[in-house]
Amino acid sequence: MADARSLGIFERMILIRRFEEAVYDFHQQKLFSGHYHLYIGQEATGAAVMASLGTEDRIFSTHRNHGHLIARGADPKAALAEILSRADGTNGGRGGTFHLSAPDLGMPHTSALVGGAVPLAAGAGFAAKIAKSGGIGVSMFGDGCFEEGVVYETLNLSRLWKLPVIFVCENNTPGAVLKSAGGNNTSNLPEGRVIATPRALGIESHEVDGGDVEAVDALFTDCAERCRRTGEPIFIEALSERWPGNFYSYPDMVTGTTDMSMAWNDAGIGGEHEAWYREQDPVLRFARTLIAGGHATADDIAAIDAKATRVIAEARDFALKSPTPGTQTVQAHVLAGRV
Amino acid sequence: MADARSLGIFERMILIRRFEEAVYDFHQQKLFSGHYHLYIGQEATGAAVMASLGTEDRIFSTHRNHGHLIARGADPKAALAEILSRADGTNGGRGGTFHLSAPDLGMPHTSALVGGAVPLAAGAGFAAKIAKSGGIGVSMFGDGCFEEGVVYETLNLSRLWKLPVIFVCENNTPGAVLKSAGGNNTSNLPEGRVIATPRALGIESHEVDGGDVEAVDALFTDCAERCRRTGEPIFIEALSERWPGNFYSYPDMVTGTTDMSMAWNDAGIGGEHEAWYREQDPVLRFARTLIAGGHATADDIAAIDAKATRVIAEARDFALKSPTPGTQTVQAHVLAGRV
Amino acid sequence: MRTISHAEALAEAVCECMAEDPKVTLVWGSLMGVGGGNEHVNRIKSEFADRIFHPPISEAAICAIATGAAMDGVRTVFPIGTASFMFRAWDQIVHEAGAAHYMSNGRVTAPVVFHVVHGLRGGGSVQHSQSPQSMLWNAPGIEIAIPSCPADAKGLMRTAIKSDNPTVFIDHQKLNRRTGEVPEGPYDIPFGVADIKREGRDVTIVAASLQVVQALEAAEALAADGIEAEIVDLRSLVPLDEEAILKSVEKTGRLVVADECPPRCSVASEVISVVAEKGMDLLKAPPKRVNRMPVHVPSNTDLEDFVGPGPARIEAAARAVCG
Amino acid sequence: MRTISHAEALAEAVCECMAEDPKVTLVWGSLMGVGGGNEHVNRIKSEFADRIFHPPISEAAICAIATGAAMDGVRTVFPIGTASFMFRAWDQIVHEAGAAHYMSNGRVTAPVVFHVVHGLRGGGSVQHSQSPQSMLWNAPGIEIAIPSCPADAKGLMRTAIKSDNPTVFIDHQKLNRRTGEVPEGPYDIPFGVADIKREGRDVTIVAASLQVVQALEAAEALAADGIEAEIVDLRSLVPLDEEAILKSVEKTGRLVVADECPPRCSVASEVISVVAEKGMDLLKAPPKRVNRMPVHVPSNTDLEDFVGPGPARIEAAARAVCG
Ligand SMILES: Cc1ncc(C[n+]2csc(CCOP(=O)(O)OP(=O)(O)O)c2C)c(N)n1
Ligand SMILES: Cc1ncc(C[n+]2csc(CCOP(=O)(O)OP(=O)(O)O)c2C)c(N)n1
Ligand SMILES: [Mg+2]
Ligand SMILES: [Mg+2]
Repeated sequence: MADARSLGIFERMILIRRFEEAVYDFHQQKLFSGHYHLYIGQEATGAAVMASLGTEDRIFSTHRNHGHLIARGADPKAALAEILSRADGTNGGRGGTFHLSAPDLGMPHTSALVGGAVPLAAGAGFAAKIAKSGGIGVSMFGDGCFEEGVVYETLNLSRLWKLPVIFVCENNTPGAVLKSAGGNNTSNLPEGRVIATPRALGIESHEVDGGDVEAVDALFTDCAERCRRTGEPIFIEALSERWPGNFYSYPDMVTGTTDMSMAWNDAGIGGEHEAWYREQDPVLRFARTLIAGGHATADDIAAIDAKATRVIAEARDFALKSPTPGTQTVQAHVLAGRV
Repeated sequence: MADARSLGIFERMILIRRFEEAVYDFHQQKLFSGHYHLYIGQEATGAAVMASLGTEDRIFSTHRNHGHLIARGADPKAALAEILSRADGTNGGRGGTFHLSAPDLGMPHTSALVGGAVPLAAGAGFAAKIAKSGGIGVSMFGDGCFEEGVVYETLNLSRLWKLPVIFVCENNTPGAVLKSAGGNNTSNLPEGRVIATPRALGIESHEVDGGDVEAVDALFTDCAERCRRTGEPIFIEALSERWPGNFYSYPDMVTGTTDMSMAWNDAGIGGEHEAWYREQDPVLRFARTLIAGGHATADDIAAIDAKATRVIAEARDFALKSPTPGTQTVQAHVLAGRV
Repeated sequence: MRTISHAEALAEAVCECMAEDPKVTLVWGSLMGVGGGNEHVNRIKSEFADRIFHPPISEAAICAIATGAAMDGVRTVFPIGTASFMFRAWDQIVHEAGAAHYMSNGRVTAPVVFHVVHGLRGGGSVQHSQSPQSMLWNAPGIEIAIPSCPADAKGLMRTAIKSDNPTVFIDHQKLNRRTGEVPEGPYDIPFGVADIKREGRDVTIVAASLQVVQALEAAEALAADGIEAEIVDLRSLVPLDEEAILKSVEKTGRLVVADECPPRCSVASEVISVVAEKGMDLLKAPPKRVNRMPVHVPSNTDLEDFVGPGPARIEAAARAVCG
Repeated sequence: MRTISHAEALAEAVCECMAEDPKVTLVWGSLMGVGGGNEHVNRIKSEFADRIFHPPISEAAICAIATGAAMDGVRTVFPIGTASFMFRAWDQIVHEAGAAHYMSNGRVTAPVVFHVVHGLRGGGSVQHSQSPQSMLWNAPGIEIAIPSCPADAKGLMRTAIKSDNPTVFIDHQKLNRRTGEVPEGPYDIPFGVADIKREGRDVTIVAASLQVVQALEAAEALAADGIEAEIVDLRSLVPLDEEAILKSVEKTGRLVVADECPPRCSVASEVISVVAEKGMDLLKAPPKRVNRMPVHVPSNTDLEDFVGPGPARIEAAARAVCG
């Protein structure tokens, strides 16, 4: 893995982490209401997947979409403004945390309904097939989607119609990695693995440690190339250790604001979440890998983090300054071309 | 297999065949309109399955329900009257061919929507579990149901909640038996077998030649006993040769009115559908088995057929004489206990 | 002018649009019941084979896949078949297709056409006789076309395919084989423009789909007694031509709405409340709705005819508001 | 009288019914947002553990399984959660649960309760703010309960569970934590009986759910200017208490309907057309509906408040029909 590529991925990962810390802070300050979901703990998967995607590709995300947008290169300013549903937000303040999107970056629509975006991504593959654009559709979704029938239908259809789409199931079930040994690895599939269903439908299927950047990048690069070439769907189950702060509707920053120095100085590491800091946090984990592999020094990492922190600080100011959308336009865009 | 049991099953099979021939004739005479579906070619499965079910069990069927009702012991008079949507029909003339039901026989509701009845049958298992009735739910459904997500959801739920239900998928895809060797055995599942999906969900799954009465009876007897004992769901794929007259919306009696004597006198057998008469027609096939096994003589078979033919003739008269339901009651029973 | 069937007119519209625009695709179940033999069906099958997809029985996924493709400018026509089947995809149609444009603040469009066959078809029974138009009309972001004759069917289908919005195109089983004069060559009929199918001074009958045909029949009987009914064919519900409705009621002072949905929150409820809110003073008598009775549709065709709106009930309602 | 929250009243009703009838089961997502701590929730969890089922994210199958079980007399309460999710089960609710009794000619019943939380919740955005009541009301065979206060919530939930019909019980996110006086001990409130939440001579405001609370607020402001509004809380849509509506309109001669559904084919459309058909002569002025605007619900809460009905818009409409 070339330095530039791996450092690029790492930059996105730390940017996602700092972004999500800002989102959490905004919610604590009651700057936006309702439940919301953070991507902390899954940064390696999103950042590595996006590294192999081009402008002609389309990505569809879920209620846990923030990290996917940042990984794809969306402007944290507009993204954070959308978290606050402000006028300068990615959706003009109409979508909020559930629906961040970036049509200009090939992320046209984000569904907050479980399994809602999976067939839409297959549709992007359908469009690429018709337009012969060379692009592929990518669905980033959670393990819970395997409880929704429409996802099963979509897997079957993508195989039947030969749609160029890659289904990336981010399995963050508590203990997913351990359970992948064979037990129940999603809360509501009593037996087998979510991967058993796409396999049963004859879809090329892989599993990977979603916390291992290099593993995800290597697998996805290969899959993306094959998907473009053959036009056939591929399924990937990315198993990630669930971030201890990921609770059902409201996250809790139990692991605190990330201290990057833990990557090279473990003196302060301990307590209830020691395993998280030492082995599981994908950002710290990749930082250690980069240092160990001689791709970066502790100072390089610190500098990248400082830059990300600065970018997010600017984005916070931007979002907070952005006005609330005017009521006079609230009826616009219900139907295209009609007022 | 005891004589009484096998002869009982055969009686139901020939009764179904004569019933369906009458339905076809009624439609040819334009006595009822709209598309409809016959059970011809699948009699062995329905008749053998019902042989192991008791009063506490519940069976839910589909648009292809006629045979299931007759196999369960419904009165051909009321069933044929319902085909004509007459007042004395099983549903008082409100359901017609799509919705024949027999609540008094544990067949409360028949859905004509693909996959509609599969979760309802699981619900009967749910009720049996709550009421500790010792009964089980049985879903008789077609292979096309594996294209509907709700069926996948139901399989998962039945396993998750441990519901005593047996899913009997009657796979009548053209060439299903041949294709079961490994190829595509349902028109719209590109790979693998429908059985692969329940297996992926960890459900005990079996396949059987749906045209072989003894095989279906042996398997289902065993499964029903185990389902009652363990309360766990079981899946059975019954592969049957598709009757040549089974076309999408309107059947065609291409094989003519069944001539039972073909079971013991093959002199007249030939032509385009020779394979149907010699090997595939489950009624002729079981008649030959009974004779070969010494369970019945040709005369016994002829006598059973004569009786069935007489019963259906009476049912035809009954149905034709039954009045059309009065319009004054058409608004009744939209809501229970309200007029 | 040549005379062709409603279904043929639709096949012609779809064929023309596929020829005009290489991004128009068709999910091929049966094209609104047009058999082979039809030249347009044959042309679609031969010339556009690579843009036809055979559907498994997966309404939800197909509607959403077509929607996702639409976001990338691929316009898919998906004949779902019987309107009832559409309820399997209700979430995908209402929450994804219907919401994409608004949620993106106008940057994304979802030009997809869902074609369904609604209504009392003669033995469709409880689960194959659904009229989904009123439920759909309650959902923002979806255009609804609902023709009553072959000429309108063609022009509206062309508009539906070219529209940048998701459109639900609602046909009636009993219209499919009806024939009518259809102009040669391509033409579009804009949404939101009602058509006065019959002029009259005494009573306004607002209808759509098969109910227009039934209203015309009722109008003949009424005319025999000197009651001249004016028939407003809505042709599209979204957008709605409120002006045409109010203008006619202004002229006649009396209103009947014929609609195959059950009464509660129906198309008839909506039309009547529009008039009550915006034109109550125009009414010389209380308006009347003629809906399918508030029951499921029984399989018995005598009962089916009895519970449906229909010439006799429409006529009786018109007499009542005039008397 | 004791004061408890709307959610607690519901938990109490469910707990009582589970204690009274061993065939009442609960599919346990989160019980209408009642946390642990609550005595009834704890009792349900401990005493009736074998009748609680944890739901996977499979709305369609669960609704149908509960319906199938209901046909055998097992009464399941399934809190689906946000009303939007119900669209995943639209076919199963409308075509199976709602049709079973009619299709069987009255021999089969499907006593099941689907509980949903509708409406503008404060940041629910486009896909989590659905109000499905008008779409549901168009479907025959389903009872619809829609309370506005804790006392009604309890009595209506008990009736829903005991009803032999499928019932959709519609709550509002913003009602869940509101408190109110609730009588001790079990009591049922029959469906089809509206409640006059405020008497008044000048204008009738028909509402349900949170809109009753908003109407009461509007009424205070109106009273300050001597306009006395009468507030008719429908409490159930199926069956509908038409008599109460007409009686009030007869008294006031003026009508406003407040409803969180988008306008087209909404609850407001239905109420207005009932009055237009059966009581037009009672109206001294054209009626007015106050609906959620015909848009999706934006996540920005200022915009959300703006598009919703609400005290200000209800008040303005009342002044308009009175002025
Ligand atoms: C159709 C539907 N049902 C229920 C919900 C409520 N819901 C929101 S997130 C969620 C869990 C999703 O789990 P998973 O797909 O694994 O994603 P994760 O949150 O774990 O990343 C549920 C049930 C929903 N949004 N949509
Ligand atoms: C939800 C739904 N979609 C489509 C249909 C139309 N339809 C009726 S029968 C049928 C084929 C069903 O195939 P299968 O389940 O294998 O049953 P078979 O007719 O072969 O016995 C279809 C698509 C329907 N009834 N319901
Ligand atoms: Mg998950
Ligand atoms: Mg089949």
